[in-house]
Amino acid sequence: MSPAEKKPQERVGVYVCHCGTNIAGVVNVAEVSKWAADNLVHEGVIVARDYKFMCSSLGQELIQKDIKELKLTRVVVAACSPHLHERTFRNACKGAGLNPYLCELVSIREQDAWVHTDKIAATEKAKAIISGGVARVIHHVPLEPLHVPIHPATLIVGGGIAGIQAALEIADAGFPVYLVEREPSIGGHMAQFDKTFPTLDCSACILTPKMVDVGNHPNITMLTYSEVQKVDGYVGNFAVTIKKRARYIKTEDCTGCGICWEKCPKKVIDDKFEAGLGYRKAVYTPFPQAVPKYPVIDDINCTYYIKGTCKACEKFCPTNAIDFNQKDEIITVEVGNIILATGWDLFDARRVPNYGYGRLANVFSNLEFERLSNSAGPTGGNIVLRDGKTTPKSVGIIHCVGSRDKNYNNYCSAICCMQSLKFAHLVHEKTGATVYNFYIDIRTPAKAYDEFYQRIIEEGTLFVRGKVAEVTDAARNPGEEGKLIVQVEDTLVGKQRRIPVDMVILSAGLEPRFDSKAVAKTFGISCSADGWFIERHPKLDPVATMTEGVYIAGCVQGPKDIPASVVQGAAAAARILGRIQQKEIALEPVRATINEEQCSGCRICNTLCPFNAILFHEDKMVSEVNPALCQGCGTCVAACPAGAISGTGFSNEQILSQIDGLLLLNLDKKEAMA
Amino acid sequence: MTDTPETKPFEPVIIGFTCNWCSYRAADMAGISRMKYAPNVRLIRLMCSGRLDPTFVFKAFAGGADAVLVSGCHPGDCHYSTQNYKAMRRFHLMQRVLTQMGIEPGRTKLLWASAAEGQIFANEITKFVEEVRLLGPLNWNKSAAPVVPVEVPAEEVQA
Amino acid sequence: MQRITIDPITRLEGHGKIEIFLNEEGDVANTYFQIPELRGFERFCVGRPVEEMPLLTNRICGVCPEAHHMAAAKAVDAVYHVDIPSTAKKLRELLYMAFYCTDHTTHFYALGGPDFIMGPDAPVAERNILGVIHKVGLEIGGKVIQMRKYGHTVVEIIGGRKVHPCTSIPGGLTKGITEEQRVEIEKMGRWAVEFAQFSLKVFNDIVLANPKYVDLILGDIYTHQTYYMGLVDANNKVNFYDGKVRVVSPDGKEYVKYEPKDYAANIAEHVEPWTYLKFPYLKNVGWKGLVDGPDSGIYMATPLSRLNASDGMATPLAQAEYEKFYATLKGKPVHQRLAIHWARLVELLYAAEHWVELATDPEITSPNFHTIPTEKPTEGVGIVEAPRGTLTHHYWTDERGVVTKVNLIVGTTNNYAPITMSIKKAASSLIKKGNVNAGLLNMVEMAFRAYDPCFGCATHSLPGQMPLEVTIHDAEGQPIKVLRQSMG
Amino acid sequence: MSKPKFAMYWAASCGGCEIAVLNIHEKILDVDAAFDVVFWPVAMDAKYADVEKMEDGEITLCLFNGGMRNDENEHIARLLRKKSKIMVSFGSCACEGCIPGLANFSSIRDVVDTAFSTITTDNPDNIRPQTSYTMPEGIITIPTLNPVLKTLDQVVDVDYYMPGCPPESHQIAAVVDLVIAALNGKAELPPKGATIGAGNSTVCDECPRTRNVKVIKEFGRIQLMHADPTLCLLEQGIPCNGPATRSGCNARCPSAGAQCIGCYGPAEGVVDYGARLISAFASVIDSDKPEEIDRILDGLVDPAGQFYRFNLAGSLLRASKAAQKG
Repeated sequence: MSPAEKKPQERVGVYVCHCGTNIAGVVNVAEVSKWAADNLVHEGVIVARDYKFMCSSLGQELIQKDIKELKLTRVVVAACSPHLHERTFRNACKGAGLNPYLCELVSIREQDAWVHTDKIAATEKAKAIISGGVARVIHHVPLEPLHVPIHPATLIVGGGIAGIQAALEIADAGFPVYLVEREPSIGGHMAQFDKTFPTLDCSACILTPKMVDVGNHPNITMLTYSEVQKVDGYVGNFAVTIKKRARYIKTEDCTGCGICWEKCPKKVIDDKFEAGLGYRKAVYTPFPQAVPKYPVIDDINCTYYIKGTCKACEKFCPTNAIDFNQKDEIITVEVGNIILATGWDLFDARRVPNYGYGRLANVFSNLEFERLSNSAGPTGGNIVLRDGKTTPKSVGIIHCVGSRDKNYNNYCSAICCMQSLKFAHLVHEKTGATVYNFYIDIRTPAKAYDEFYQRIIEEGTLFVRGKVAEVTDAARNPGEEGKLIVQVEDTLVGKQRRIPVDMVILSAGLEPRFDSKAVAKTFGISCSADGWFIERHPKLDPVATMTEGVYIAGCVQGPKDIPASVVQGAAAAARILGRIQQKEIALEPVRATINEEQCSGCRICNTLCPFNAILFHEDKMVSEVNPALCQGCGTCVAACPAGAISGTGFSNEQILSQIDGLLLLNLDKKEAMA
Repeated sequence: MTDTPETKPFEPVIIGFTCNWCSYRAADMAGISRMKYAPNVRLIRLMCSGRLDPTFVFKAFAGGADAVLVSGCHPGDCHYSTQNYKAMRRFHLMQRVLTQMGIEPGRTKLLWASAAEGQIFANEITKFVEEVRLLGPLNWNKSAAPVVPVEVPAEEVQA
Repeated sequence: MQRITIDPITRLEGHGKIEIFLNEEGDVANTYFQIPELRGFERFCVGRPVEEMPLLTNRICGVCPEAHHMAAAKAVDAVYHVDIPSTAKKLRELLYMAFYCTDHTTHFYALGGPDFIMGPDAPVAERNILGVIHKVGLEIGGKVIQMRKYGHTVVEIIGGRKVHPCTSIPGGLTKGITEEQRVEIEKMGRWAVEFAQFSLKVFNDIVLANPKYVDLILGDIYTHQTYYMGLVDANNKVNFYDGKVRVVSPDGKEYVKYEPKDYAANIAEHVEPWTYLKFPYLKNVGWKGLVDGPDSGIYMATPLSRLNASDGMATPLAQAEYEKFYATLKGKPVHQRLAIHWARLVELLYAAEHWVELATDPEITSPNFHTIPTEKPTEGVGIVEAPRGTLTHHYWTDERGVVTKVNLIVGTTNNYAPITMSIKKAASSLIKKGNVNAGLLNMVEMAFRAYDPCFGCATHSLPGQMPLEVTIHDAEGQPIKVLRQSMG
Repeated sequence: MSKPKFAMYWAASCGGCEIAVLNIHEKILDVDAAFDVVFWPVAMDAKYADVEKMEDGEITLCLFNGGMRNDENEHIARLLRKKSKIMVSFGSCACEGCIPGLANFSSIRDVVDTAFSTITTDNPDNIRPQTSYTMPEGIITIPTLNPVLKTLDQVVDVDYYMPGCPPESHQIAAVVDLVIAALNGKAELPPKGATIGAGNSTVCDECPRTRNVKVIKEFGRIQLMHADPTLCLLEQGIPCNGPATRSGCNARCPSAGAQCIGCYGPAEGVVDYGARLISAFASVIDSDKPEEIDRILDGLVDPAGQFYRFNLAGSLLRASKAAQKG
């Protein structure tokens, strides 16, 4: 009961490219174009030419001349891959007044001439490929790109260095930014660090000014202690729902004087900023330079919320800025673009039991060490053992903890080598202890990095090449008593070694945020199997995603150091600024559409769209595709049991006809009809 | 259905469906690196393996193709997040139906190939062509096979 | 040798074809009645989930899909070894009674009726439903349409659809009925009883009151001494939906009574190379060719057979008619084929009475209409009485309940042999010395139509017109004479 | 002046279509009033000779039901096509092969062999029907079966399609009204090749059951559960063909608690009915793991039968030239 085959009378031109000898060397192009002219007449082919370089301006003019003089309504170019020159030939057609989408580029180079040696077979295949292209192009329809306006505001999620950089770039350019941060203060991991490699300048010193700029910037609305709950809309027109958690502080009145946390009787172990090494109060700011300056009351630990009494902070607050009745607040903001800079979580070294972290007191994580060595940290910058006083005489630093390890994460965390070298230096500098670096490979691939490595070697740090098998306190001889013994195979000398040290620092790797998959879903983007967000193109488009208007920057895209994160923050900002300047954006018109009359509302398609582009209207009992959200993958088109969904650019007619063409069934329709 | 005389060897005709982001680019990669493979496959570009409608495969077989290749991004790496999983589910069901229709499972192949895997793409095609060559032309007489073998044991006569 | 081709007679699966050969004397040498169609359900039901059989086998016949639906439903219950709730059984039977009323009505008024009401020698143009209506008055036409409507309405309420019901599944039904529906069904049932009585009165007044017709019925042309088959309940009363298959010999004695599952031990099907249809016969009597008598395994399965094979009807009014039937036709069994028409009306009354019984059963609206099967599916036989004869479905499945083998012995098929005999007998007794006239056609047609044939369970012709064309060929096979009856 | 001529014929079918036409009850009188019924085996004398004598196109409206099982079916189809102005492919058998089309899963030889080797068949010499057989009195013949059952439009050109097994009587009545109106210039006939007497959407459109998004974790068998009478059957795992089956029947089966088996065929413009269901069902299977997908699919014991129950003869694969050769 197939519908009567449509027999259009289009005027088709076929253009076969020699590509110098790239194609002509294997495919008999002259024969192919003659064949097309002779055998595809009934399909509407009125001219077929071959030319040395179709993509050259002369080649393009050849096509344009025919379009004008022969009144061509369709063009098929047989040359290289569409990924190379589709745009070229589409523009050529456009130039001659033919809708660019009425041009089909079929590949007889990458898919034929370059991969086959048998010239006859290759020539025959070229004919089939062109026949397919002709059969298909007849069913092409003129398409116009979709234009949507761009809202000038931008949402940036994550107030780490990448997010901060992006926010400042956009704000400085004069456009509004909403910066959402889950923690009470922006700053991210960088704020926890002591020194930064390879320059060893103080992390806080370079970060704080930027944080202050953000805090004071007229174009930036900071939404700290907040989380994005829902994202509706599409590129240019997102509506973002944000939950502002109650701080219990009237920010308009608070001066950030600090009396409240001075007076607060409740001490809480600070396992976030101080990595569990220090304490904070129940009312607190994460760190002195926090932006915004005003604190939050941690209602889990606050005595008032537990016992119903205390209110010390309220009593002593000079400006009555405490408000115990504050409630969470839900706000919605309109933005045109979104940058995700949600960063990373530290690999939990407890997962590697044989390294003893959490079991052996003097095994530290890299973040713990950053705090230890930070002059603003719990020990005032003194590198001491867990007891808080003893200075280690020997320290072992283990690289690649949880990274480059098929039991945990296969990838390299990128920063650990340089970080470990930095640790080695800091230990030396502050304690003069002997330092061992246990590494698999040392990777120093950036400006001034390897010089830093050489410097550390000169400082006398000892390097042992080999994956550490175990860290234990089980002494085998008196020399090992009271020490941590690092059991390792030194692959350079090829023997097992047991190295006793006082302190072990684990360079734990970087991991995607625990909730990265959920976040990806909220924003309709995809994450790789291990949880890092997927960029549009790994090389050529590292900050955009497959979802128009959603960008990624910093470690959310994969492990990287501070400079790289800053670069991505700036890059994402630049991309968005370009968009905002244009005021509107043209989207590829490859889209799915649902014929409402034919849709029965069976709801098969509803769950299939990863971009949430399909919505169901309960009232009319039909589904609808939002063209701006649709990415044109065509999955719903293929799935619709009623055949009610059609996909422009890759319609059933186009593909089914191309199949006929490739099988040369279109040469004689009467024959082909079953 | 191509009836090939005994004289020249049977050259299967295979229709291949590729996804715009991975396997089609893998084919480009194979070309750019001048890898050689059998000329029996004719490719169709879809935006995503998720666009693959079983109708396309049936159309190809009905039109005389001896085999059909379906290819897309590796599971987990779909350019559109998860659509290649839908392609996988369809492929599994489709193959069951084709078998009942009398078309050997060996005539359809599901191939995951990333944009970088030109070599894999080329090798798999050559391999597939040889496998199909062994199966021979699609033979409908032979393939009109019963879904469940009809056995008539004598003892069943007493109901 | 002369040859007479009756082609086409009315369409029976493609269309049936009668070949009559005359010898040199111009008398009938032999006749062949061919069935040219085969659809192959036994083959393509293999591989299907067994629960689909009531839906697939429906499509064997669009005139009596209800019969196939029921036989299949009972077979799939058996395959799963499941006892269905009594409500489900009663609902199925209720649907079936309504169907019987529709079907018997259609046949009597549109097909068989005209022969008597108008008379076998009435002009062809009048010998159809319209003629009947003119003769007995317009309101009867309305009643016939009303009866068909009511029947189909009940089929739709319980079976989900007017044609090809869809609600029977292994273990019962997919739905029950509401009290409102029950009330409506009962109302229609009571009307049906009156209609059935009215129909018997019509038969009484027009046929039995007319000696000419009675002679015709009792005449030898239409008589065969065969075995008779029918489904009976525990008391040997006629039952359409359930019970055992009982066969009586030409002398009226019980020859055998068997459980549905034992059908294969009792029935066999003879094959002839010149037709696509098989000839069922009593296995243990044997196939002796197309001849009647106690030594020939040929049996008949029709309304008359069911009456012959039973000891009476299960409802009072019908029982009375049953007794009158045998009293009038002097003894039991009745061998005269034309009596099938009368028997059909007795059954019509029974179906209508039972319809009311079931519609007023307290259980009928219970929500307990399905039992989930728990046993492993294996094999099962389902037998019901289709209006045109005993209908047998037999399925084998694998452990998933997927059909691996199917055997079907379809209603009318039972009567292939007797019909063939009747045709031959009618032809032989009417064609003498090569003298063929239009009367022959009516007579052959009547012999034929009495069975209400629905070959390969296709459908039968309406109304009253059996299209016949007879070409007489000479020895060289050149047509020398064409006789034809048409609506003119 | 003479009335327009009406014909109705059945090829390989069950007669349900005729019954459906009779079930338009009093409307049948309109047909009788508006048309001169010249050929309708179920209702009157049917002689091919009469039809052969007619002028080409003399029959105004021909409702043709039944599939092309043998050469005689095809012969009559061609004859009626020639003689008819409007040829309607009437009912599932003519449109897409219907249940008898399932025979196309096997070779015709297989079909005949099975029929003549059942356990009750007494066939010691393993006889098969002969299309031409010599009896002592002379040669008698029967038609030759086709290798595959074909749909009407695989044999002759068809003007309209009217789906359904059988078409619903209320739809038939509507079409009768339309044609009569058109003949009196009071209405427009749809374009050639159109499907008439049915909706443009699918059964779900008319189904009273409540629907949510589809996620299939398990396929079930209707007899092995007490299905919720108000919830979408497919969501309960019962393979219901409603989503892909053309609307127009008022969702009779789902309304009666049974799954849609697809007798109204594919929706407008669909090339292959089964492919639609394969794609739809598979797409919403709730797993990304090949082994688990296979386990879930094992719940569909007869996929091809499920998806091509009525449509096999009309399907891309079994309608292909290649298949019909075999």
